[in-house]
Amino acid sequence: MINININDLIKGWDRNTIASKIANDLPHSSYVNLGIGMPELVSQYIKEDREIIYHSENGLLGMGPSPNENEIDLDLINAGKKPVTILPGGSFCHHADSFSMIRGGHIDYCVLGAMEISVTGDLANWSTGKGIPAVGGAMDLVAGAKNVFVMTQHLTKDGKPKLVQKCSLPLTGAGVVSRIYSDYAVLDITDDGFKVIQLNEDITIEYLQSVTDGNICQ
Amino acid sequence: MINININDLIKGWDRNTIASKIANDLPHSSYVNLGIGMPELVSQYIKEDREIIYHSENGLLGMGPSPNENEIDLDLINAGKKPVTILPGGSFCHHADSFSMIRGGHIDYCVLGAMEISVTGDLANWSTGKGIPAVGGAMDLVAGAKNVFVMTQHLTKDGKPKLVQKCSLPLTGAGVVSRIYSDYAVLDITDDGFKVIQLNEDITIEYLQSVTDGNICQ
Amino acid sequence: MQINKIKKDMTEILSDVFDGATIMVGGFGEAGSPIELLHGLIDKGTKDLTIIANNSGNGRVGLGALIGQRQVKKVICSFARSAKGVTFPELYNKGEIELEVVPQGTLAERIRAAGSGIPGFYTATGVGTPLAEGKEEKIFNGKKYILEEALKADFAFVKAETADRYGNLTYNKTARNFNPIMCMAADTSLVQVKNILEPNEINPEHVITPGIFVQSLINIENPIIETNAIEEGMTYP
Amino acid sequence: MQINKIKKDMTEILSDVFDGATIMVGGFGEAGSPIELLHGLIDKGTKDLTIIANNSGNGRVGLGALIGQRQVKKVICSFARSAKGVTFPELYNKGEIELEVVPQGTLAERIRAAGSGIPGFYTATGVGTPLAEGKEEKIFNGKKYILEEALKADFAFVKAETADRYGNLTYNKTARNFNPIMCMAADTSLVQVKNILEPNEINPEHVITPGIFVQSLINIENPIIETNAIEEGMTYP
Repeated sequence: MINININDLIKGWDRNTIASKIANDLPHSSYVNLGIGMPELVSQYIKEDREIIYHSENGLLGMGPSPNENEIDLDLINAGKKPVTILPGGSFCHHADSFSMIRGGHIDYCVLGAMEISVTGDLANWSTGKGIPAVGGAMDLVAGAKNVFVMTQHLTKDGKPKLVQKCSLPLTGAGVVSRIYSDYAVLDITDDGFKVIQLNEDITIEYLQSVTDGNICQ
Repeated sequence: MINININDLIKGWDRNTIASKIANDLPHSSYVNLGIGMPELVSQYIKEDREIIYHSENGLLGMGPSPNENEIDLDLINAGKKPVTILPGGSFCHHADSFSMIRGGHIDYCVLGAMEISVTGDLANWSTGKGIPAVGGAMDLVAGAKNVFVMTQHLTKDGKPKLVQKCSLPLTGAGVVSRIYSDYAVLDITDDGFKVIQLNEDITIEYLQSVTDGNICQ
Repeated sequence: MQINKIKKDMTEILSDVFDGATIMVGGFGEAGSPIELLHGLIDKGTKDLTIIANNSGNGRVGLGALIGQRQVKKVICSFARSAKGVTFPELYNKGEIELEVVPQGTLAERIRAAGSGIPGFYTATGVGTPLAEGKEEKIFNGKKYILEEALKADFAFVKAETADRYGNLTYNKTARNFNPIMCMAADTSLVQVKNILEPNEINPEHVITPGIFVQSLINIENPIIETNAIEEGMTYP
Repeated sequence: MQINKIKKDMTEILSDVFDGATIMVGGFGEAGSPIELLHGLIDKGTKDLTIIANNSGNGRVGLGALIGQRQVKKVICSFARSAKGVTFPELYNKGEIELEVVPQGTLAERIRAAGSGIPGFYTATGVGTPLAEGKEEKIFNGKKYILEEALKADFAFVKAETADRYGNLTYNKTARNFNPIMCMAADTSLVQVKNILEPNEINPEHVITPGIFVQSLINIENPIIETNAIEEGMTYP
């Protein structure tokens, strides 16, 4: 069991840097669903050479940024139930149609947070096993989106690896994650383990392996 | 095998009379799908004490009568591909939604023609077993509509009973017919056989039985 | 005689709702939630209800209030852990209300299936997770799917933006959400609507819920805005 | 860079269509049938096609013409016996074209299922008939249903009324029919559209096919009207 003293941890990329890396990897003209919380940052780092269309699972395609205070419409919200806007070329649909977009493989990328990701791409991000169970649309997104990106800290707040040999928490989906963007590295799920695509400039492969409970490969 | 000399046949109700009997049995506020051909007549006999809404399976709810020559729009057609109109309160939908109305049990009545109807309510009306097989929406309608009415001549053109112990032609649906309106009688499908609801004033029960290949009851 | 699905008051529109009924409640959070119909049900005192909705209510308004009045024995939803949820967590933590968790897309599709005469369908959502336990599996093209069954209801409580007397509906923005499919899946759909128009005033190309899926309407011109009501400390009754 | 799905000509929009492809063709009879796209395919000479459509073409125009050119090896449809059908019956009676008959509602639902990530579903349609032969049966609540599988395609050929550069579509009256669900079910949807508008000119409440389901557009301002073309004796090419 890996357990790091959190005071010894190397400081990795901040969340804005991670968001900009993800933004860079979303191609022009792609349809993207950004999970509530940290993934929402990604939309702020899209370069001008591309146009991305955001899907919100509550029946909104072409989601825009937060409204000004005086433009808030409580009938126009995102999946996190926060007021948003709609861009020209956007559209509304009902929930079955919205999840047809997801389940039917029409969403090119979804970006989600994680509690644990296994070396085979299993994702746990909906339940700690305690409290009121609440899944929302997470299971549909990971089962349906063409590419499932995870945006996460490499370690939990108490210094435990989130990248693990086998998830201990209830799964959101099995073998669903394509790529992980952590504060330490960008990693793909491969047959040989977590494959490093980009490593944080301040850490070594050996260090990355020491804070990861599962094989790191290059 | 019953085989009647067609010259000996008693002349029953004409098709307009049959249509008016069906029209009388459609309650106010019901949603109705009228099959192509003879059943289309029914809409002309609806009394003023009721409003009926017509569904056409090609995505039209609230279908109105044929247009005048100068109002024809080839993008506004019925299931028989003939130009029609739409009434105030009507709406358009796509094919999956239109058949959700049918399959989901939202159509109160459909009225269809028949080649054969069995004593257990099996219906054959889509294929003689010869030529190019073509089913259209008939199987969906009989499986989905709350009440399936058949409007038919009691006998085929060559004097064979259409109401039979067992259908010889390929089925459209098994046990689906609720009521038959023929030129000789109105009959319900019951566990005891074809139950006479109304008998043509010119014929006797004995005569009706003699031209029906299946038990007639009262 | 003309078709007219508009009811004169809350008593009339709720007259057939019975104890023990299964009721779908439209809305995603507060957007599209039929608060006045739910308050009508509190006034009526209908009990032992099973509620199918995406969420489990906020504050002590609308669905939150109905649950707080202990009129609900079970909630079937995707997300019962709202930031402003009060009454559901109270009862749930005491073991006094049942919860069935359904992934949001599976919930939507099960509802749509019920309205479309599809008793069951296969989905990859949930495969390999605790929510797949006890469900039939089937392989299509080498990939594993689970069988999900249609989810029906006795009633749907729905909020719409405009309607005509035939029950044709349009919605406002993301307040559409579950409302159209719940109209399809319930034996009887009861709709509170802000504006009632003449039938020829709704373009037939723009109808979202065709009247065939709607049984009764009530005009609620200025519905309660949940966020504001909760901020103002409103509780119902 | 802005998203722009509008192609400059028929050659460009059809560039990826390959021999042996499965193509969904929108329309119910002539309403909503993408005649110009089909004629483009005749010009291109693509062959060994499987066509999924409601009908099998009229006269020697559009789908009727494509079949007449022997570019189609199989048709999957609900009704291949049109009054004005010429080319399909000719080839069918000679055993030179395959036919798979699917009930119209099952056809629509199989297409919608493919677009919605549902590999299979149960329906009562067809139970006890020759079209249920060989299909898995299952009982739900004491009633028998058969399993129907999703119907996918490489391409959808679709006709719409208005579009914007994102591929958002609206249709005209009953020309809507199979077009929206075919856009969902095909890997690549190619749309011929009468009017191209600016993105802010289509009300987001009125979009029927959201752009996510559309890959390419071509502007055909004055499409051939099949009935008139047949009356005038038109044949293509």
